[in-house]
Amino acid sequence: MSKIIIDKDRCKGCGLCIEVCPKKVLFFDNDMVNVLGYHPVAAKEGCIACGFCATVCPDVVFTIYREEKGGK
Amino acid sequence: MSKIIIDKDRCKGCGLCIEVCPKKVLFFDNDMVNVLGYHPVAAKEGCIACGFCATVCPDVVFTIYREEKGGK
Amino acid sequence: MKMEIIMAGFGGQGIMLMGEILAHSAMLEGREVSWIPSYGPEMRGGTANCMVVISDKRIPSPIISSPDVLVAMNKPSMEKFTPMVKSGGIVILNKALIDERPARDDIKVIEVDATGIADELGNMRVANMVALGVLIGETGIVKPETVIKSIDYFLPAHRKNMMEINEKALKRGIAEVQK
Amino acid sequence: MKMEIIMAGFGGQGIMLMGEILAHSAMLEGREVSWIPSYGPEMRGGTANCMVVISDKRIPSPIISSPDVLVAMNKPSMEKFTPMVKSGGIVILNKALIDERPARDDIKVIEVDATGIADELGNMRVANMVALGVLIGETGIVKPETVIKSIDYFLPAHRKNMMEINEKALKRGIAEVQK
Amino acid sequence: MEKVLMKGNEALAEAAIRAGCKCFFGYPITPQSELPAYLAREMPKRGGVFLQAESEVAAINMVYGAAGAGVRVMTSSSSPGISLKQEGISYLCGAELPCVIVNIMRGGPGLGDIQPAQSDYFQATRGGGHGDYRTIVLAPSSVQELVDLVYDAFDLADMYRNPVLILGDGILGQMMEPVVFKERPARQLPPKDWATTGKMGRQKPNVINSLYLDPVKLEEHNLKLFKKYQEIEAKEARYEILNGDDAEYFVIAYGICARIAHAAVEMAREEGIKVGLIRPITLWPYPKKAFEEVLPKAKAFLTVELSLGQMVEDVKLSVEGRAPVYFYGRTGGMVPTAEEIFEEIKKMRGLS
Amino acid sequence: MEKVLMKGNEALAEAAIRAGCKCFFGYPITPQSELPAYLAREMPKRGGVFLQAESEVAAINMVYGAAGAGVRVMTSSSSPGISLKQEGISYLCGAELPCVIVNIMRGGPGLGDIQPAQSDYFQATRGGGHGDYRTIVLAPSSVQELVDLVYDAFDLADMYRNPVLILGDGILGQMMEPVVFKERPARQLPPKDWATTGKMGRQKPNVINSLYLDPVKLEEHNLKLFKKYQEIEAKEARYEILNGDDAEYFVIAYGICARIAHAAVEMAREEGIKVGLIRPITLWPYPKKAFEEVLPKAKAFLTVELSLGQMVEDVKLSVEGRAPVYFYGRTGGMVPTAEEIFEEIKKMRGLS
Amino acid sequence: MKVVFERPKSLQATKTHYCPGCGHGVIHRLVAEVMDELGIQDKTIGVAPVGCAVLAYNYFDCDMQQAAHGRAPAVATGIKRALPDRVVFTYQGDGDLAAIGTAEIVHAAARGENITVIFVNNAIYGMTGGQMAPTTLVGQKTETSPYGRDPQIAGYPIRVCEMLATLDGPSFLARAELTDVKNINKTKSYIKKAFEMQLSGKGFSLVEILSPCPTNWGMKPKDAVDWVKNEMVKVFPPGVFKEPKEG
Amino acid sequence: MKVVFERPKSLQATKTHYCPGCGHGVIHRLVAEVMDELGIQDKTIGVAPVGCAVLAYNYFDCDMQQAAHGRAPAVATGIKRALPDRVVFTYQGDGDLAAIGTAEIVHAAARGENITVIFVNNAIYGMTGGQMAPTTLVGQKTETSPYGRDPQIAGYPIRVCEMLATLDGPSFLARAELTDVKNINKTKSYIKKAFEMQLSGKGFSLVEILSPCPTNWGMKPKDAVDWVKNEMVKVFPPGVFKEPKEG
Ligand SMILES: Cc1ncc(C[n+]2csc(CCOP(=O)(O)OP(=O)(O)O)c2C)c(N)n1
Ligand SMILES: Cc1ncc(C[n+]2csc(CCOP(=O)(O)OP(=O)(O)O)c2C)c(N)n1
Ligand code: SF4
Ligand code: SF4
Ligand code: SF4
Ligand code: SF4
Ligand code: SF4
Ligand code: SF4
Ligand SMILES: [Mg+2]
Ligand SMILES: [Mg+2]
Repeated sequence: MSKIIIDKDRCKGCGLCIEVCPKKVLFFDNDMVNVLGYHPVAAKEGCIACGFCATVCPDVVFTIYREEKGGK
Repeated sequence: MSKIIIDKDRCKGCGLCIEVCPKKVLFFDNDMVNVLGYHPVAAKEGCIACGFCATVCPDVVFTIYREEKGGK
Repeated sequence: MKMEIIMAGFGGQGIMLMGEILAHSAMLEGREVSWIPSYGPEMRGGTANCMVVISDKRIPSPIISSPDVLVAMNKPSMEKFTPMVKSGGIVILNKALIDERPARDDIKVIEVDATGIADELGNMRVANMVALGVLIGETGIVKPETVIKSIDYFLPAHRKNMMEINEKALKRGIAEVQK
Repeated sequence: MKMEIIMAGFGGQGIMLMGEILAHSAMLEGREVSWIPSYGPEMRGGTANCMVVISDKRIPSPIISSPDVLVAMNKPSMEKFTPMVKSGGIVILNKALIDERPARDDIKVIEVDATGIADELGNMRVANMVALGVLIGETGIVKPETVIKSIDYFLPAHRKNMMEINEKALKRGIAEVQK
Repeated sequence: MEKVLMKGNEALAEAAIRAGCKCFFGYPITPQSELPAYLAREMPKRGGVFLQAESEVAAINMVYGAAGAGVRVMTSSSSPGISLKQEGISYLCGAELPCVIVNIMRGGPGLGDIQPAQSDYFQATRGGGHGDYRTIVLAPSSVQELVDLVYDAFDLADMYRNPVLILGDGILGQMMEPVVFKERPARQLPPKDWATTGKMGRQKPNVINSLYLDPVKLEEHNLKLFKKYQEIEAKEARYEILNGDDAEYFVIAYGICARIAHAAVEMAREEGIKVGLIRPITLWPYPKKAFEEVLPKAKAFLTVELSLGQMVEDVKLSVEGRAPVYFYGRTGGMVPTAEEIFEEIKKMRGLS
Repeated sequence: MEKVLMKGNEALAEAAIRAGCKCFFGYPITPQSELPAYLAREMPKRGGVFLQAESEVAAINMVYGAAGAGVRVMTSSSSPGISLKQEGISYLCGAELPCVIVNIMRGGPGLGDIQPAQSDYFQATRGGGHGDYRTIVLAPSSVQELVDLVYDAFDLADMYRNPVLILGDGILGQMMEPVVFKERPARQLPPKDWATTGKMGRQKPNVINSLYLDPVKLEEHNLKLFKKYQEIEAKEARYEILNGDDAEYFVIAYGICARIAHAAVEMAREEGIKVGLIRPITLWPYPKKAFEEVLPKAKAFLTVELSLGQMVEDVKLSVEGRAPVYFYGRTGGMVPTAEEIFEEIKKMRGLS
Repeated sequence: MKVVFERPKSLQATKTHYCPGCGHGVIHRLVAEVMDELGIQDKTIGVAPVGCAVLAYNYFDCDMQQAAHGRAPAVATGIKRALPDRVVFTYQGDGDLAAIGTAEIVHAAARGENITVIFVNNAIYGMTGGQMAPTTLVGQKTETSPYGRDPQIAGYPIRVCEMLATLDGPSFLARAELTDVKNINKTKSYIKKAFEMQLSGKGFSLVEILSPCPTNWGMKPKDAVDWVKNEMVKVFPPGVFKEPKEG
Repeated sequence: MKVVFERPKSLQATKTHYCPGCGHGVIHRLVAEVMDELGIQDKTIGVAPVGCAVLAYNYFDCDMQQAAHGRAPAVATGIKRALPDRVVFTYQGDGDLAAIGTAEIVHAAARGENITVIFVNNAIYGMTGGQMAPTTLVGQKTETSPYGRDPQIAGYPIRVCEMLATLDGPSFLARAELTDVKNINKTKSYIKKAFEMQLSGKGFSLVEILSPCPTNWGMKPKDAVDWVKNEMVKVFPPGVFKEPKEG
């Protein structure tokens, strides 16, 4: 299980995260315009918490958690 | 036969020419002080017009001629 | 005759060009004109506005403190500039992006769905021409033919295909106030 | 009491140091002093001179237009500065390098073979101390003991072996005017 | 002649090309960017040189080289960049090289902002660089005047072998007004026989230089420059007076500020206040004569600047205590409204 | 206390170390070379930093960094080098950073020569850089005063968070006079809690900056600076008046020139001319008060400078037409004699 | 739950003014992450340039100085000499570092000044609206090379890492590309290495980062990233250009 | 009789102000000889630096400009752009070129500016009385490194040829030593090559010459020459660093 939090008001709609997501769970929420005037990114189910989106995002929009299993 | 002309008033007495002369014909004329206040260089007999002195002299003190022999 | 106009909106709405076209048309009709841009303190994004003065005489100051006409293409612009409009002046609002009306009753407010009309014509970017149409339709400050000449003047060679839609947008704007 | 002294010669003759030592001695004896150097327009070579003022009171200007005393260590210096010397003033000449006498009769001219004496003592470079000896011998402006202290002050540690010859030169200079 | 609607920065660039400017060297800075961008497009097409230098320091020294080579040359920048050029400007003056330097001023000090300002007046008129020198400083207040003064700038530079500064601000640079590029009769200018173009058969080499190791020579050189400056002061001061006939109060302002002041003066006259406007066109030489003209009737002066008070010193030096001199300024990129100035005019009347 | 005979440049360097200067950044130039050479020898021994920068531009920006880090820091140069520092000085003022800048002036403009001059007065007092700013300018006229003012310079800089300029010339830098390094009671100075030293547990980061993109903010900042400048003007102007009691004529001169003028004044008094001397010690703030003191009796003023007339403007701005102001100057490294100035004093008396 | 990603503590929560898809945002985050990981936030002083990153002083949560255009290395030198036990870094664009600031960066490097330089190479002057930079590629169109950079007139791009690698002062010089996850991670590892050099007193370190400027290149963010990958790396090969010998 | 040696025509008869044994005198003569041999005296414009060679404008018999300290390459650029068919050279010292003028030389080189640079490296600031230069050797004592240049404080010498060789602009870069007859002749051949590059429009050329400064090194002229040969060449290896590929 993982959790991805999107700080929508920081998103500038560059779309880099959408490109990079291996699970293709990210998309533009065209129903919403954020304070910066962009359609921000939103996530469908299926995120594996790989962190790729956060790595490429220039605007620190994501916070990502993963359920810790077992010892590690 | 060769001819070497020394423009004594330009000489600053650095001695570089004396060092380099293969024939050791150059020396400081200690009897004379030139307009710049130095003992200028003078030449004894025996110059072979190799031009070394002129090459190393920083003050363009020398003019050197060589007798042209034959064709060349 | 002297008319002072402020045009304002988001960067990207073609505010500057709208002002340039108006100033240019007025110049073609023999008037003195001036146009100054102002970009907010932000380097990019944010609001953009320009000031156009049209006069029969030498224009002392190109800077406007009380405009005769305001064209507000979005809400922040309306809020910022409406209080400055001269009593008896005109405010043209882009209804599509402004959900309020200014709280003054000493001015004439014209609402027009510039963005909507432009969208309808096939390109949201010509909303500025719709608004300009309203302005000239309402004030008669320059002739439509002259404005069309000016649009042509400003359109770069590789954009001449945009001529028609711009002309249409302008005429729709004029029609809005003459209907 | 106020005495204005110009010292001049070739670069390399120790002109600056001579002036510094004099100024320093006078300071040690409780006087106000100033010393200013001047290097000709040439960056190197050429003439060098310095101006020393010694006074009982605050010194208004360290710049001298009419010296009481001139020490000229070579001919160009004599030619340049002699005309400036006050009437009744003193000119000390390094006879070894100056083959003329100044054409003024309102000043006292002291000729001394400073370079020759220095050479005799074993180092031409102490000609400056010979000349300084003449100056203090003639004017009594500072005591010889003080000058010796000052020489010591200025000699860097690795040159202390030069102390003796400098002292000798100074004394020979004093003797020259007291003989 | 055709009227075109142009931005100040672009009109300036076009005028420079028409005035025969062959080389432009500059370094990017806001708010003058339209000027180099225009020249980057036009110069290659019209046989001129546009070169973006690695810095303002390099740019001004490229100007030195090209000016020394005898061609008409220009550079432009904005406040911080102009500060960096000060050594170069001092050299240009010392070596008597003609060139045109544009400063589209912005708010300072330091990085400040990119909004219009007039706070480089001291730097421009007093010499921000070292030594006794002067640059001619022109202060247009409309796009048309900008264009006209560009021609004059190149001519004055060549006539006096001296750098000419055009002092504008962000508004002037970016505003659009109609302009006409008038053809101008060629001026009679001295030949550039001093330029280093290669000896090309000339007997003696030409040398461009500001070093005089002998202070006697350097003083002579300075006195020669000084004489030139006096001649410029006598001949080249320019100004415009509005309502000079009857005004008892005067606003003094230049550049864009003069435009706003003009509007304020009109407001004041509508209320019957006898106020006029002195608009210096040359900031150096400062048009002291304008003050002599109006002083017999003038009761007070109000200097208005986009600064905390710089030109006001020249006003005081011109008035010499013969009438009170007031000051009103906005700074850091803020621009006064005509209403604000009108209020100050009323205050001045109240006080005098 | 021990008296030592020292060159001005070296005494300045020693005084800086004693005043707690921790860092020196400079670039070689004549005639101030003894100053960095002294610090290159002494700083490493006494726990300070001596660093030769790659240029004057780099040096002034190193000063910015170190001043922002909260230490006492100094740089020195001579005229052309100071011109290159103008952008940096404007930044230092904008960011309100305390530091000491030494200018041992030489003849200009351009490369000029290496002889003494005072022709950077405008640059120093009017701001050679861009924007509305001021630097405090101190003008010592003896080696002892040089030393004493170095302590003051660092204190004033810290007190007002502003650069302080020490303006000297080749003579002052190279002349030797006896000096005493007096121990000074520690001044109460504001803590440097604004310095960027690393947050070290502090909540908010400290920021050194001169950028205010919003002109409203930049104007506020400028007005804050302006208030500070007004406070400095009110409190810190310094001068010396000689013969203030009875003089009817005044010579105004600073630095080395004041020394020569002093000699000339003594000559004139010997001939019974009632002449005095005003010696500004701060050039900015300019000691206008000195003029108010003497104006009731003063018949005329003579400004003497090693320039073609720069400080004379401040004299005129102080006198405001209430008495004639004359000028005598030598330039390009030439220095007037006391006799020359004496002649000018006689002329002044003749004219007034 | 384990945190996979969150805003580093050395980065302020403020929104940035950067354009959508601009590389500056990513680089800011990487630097802040490194500060966090090395635990140096409290003793670090950063130097902001003049360029799009001028407001970096609002974004990093450490003490900051804003330097004059191109002079960040000199400013950093002043700070580091005054406070040798603090960590000092500059953050500079290609106009700032490789044009007006050439002398300052070369000499900071030659001195082996113990500072870290983050060098953002986007082949353009971003802040002033897209003029040619010293790193602009041959043929690239900009505001001041409207017909494409012509080497006959405007010369060739400068390779900063290669140039500085000829000096003895630098301890670590590397070039990275901000193109994909792998390379972003590599960029971060270089940045970390660079700061570690400073912490161990080895002298000057610099990381050059090829970074997209979608706005002034007139490209979509994704296309800009591709342009870095396809065009810029040809002229500016990524890699390590200098590092201390082991042992 | 055949002339073996005489003063080149492009050199004025004026005596120079250089110290005894100073390398500047030799280098002046070599440049003048090359001007004569290439027949370009009449179309050449030289740029004098600020440094001991500042008065070069009195010595070369061609048109000359005196540039501000370090800015000779910018001045030369201005001249060359204004008059592209003339020959333009700068003559610069190591303080002038490698310290204050770093940006100007790097960018003239990067632009491939079609000028020739004569770079006199004497590891010291001659004119101002012997301060440390960017090329001062580690351990070398100068006025501003009185205890010997300490790399921990003052960094390492800059190798200009190596640094500029990383750029695409230069056509010819070489370093020579002014030590003996052979090397003086080689120096001249490099200078000639450099001017030929310019004449054939190949772009930027520079010859660095290791040159003695007996005065500020505090050595006899002969010892100074030996110091060049024994110490300087170790740090600054002579040779050609860049030349056009044949064909
Ligand atoms: C002295 C000076 N010159 C010029 C400028 C204008 N200027 C601001 S940012 C900049 C260049 C920005 O480009 P770069 O360094 O590449 O940073 P980027 O914006 O691309 O990140 C310039 C030239 C200035 N502020 N100061
Ligand atoms: C702007 C500026 N800074 C400093 C100086 C002082 N200065 C004159 S020559 C020189 C350096 C000379 O050294 P170099 O270039 O190596 O030439 P050299 O004398 O050794 O031949 C310096 C720093 C100056 N004239 N102008
Ligand atoms: S963490 Fe990975 S899987 Fe989840 S949204 Fe981001 S890129 Fe997609
Ligand atoms: S990368 Fe970040 S800013 Fe860009 S679209 Fe995704 S969440 Fe938004
Ligand atoms: S030409 Fe040769 S042989 Fe003759 S003096 Fe000179 S070095 Fe000696
Ligand atoms: S090399 Fe020249 S200057 Fe030196 S001693 Fe010989 S002749 Fe004289
Ligand atoms: S202009 Fe370019 S570098 Fe600047 S913020 Fe926008 S994308 Fe980034
Ligand atoms: S100081 Fe050195 S470089 Fe200068 S002239 Fe003398 S020997 Fe030559
Ligand atoms: Mg960039
Ligand atoms: Mg050198």
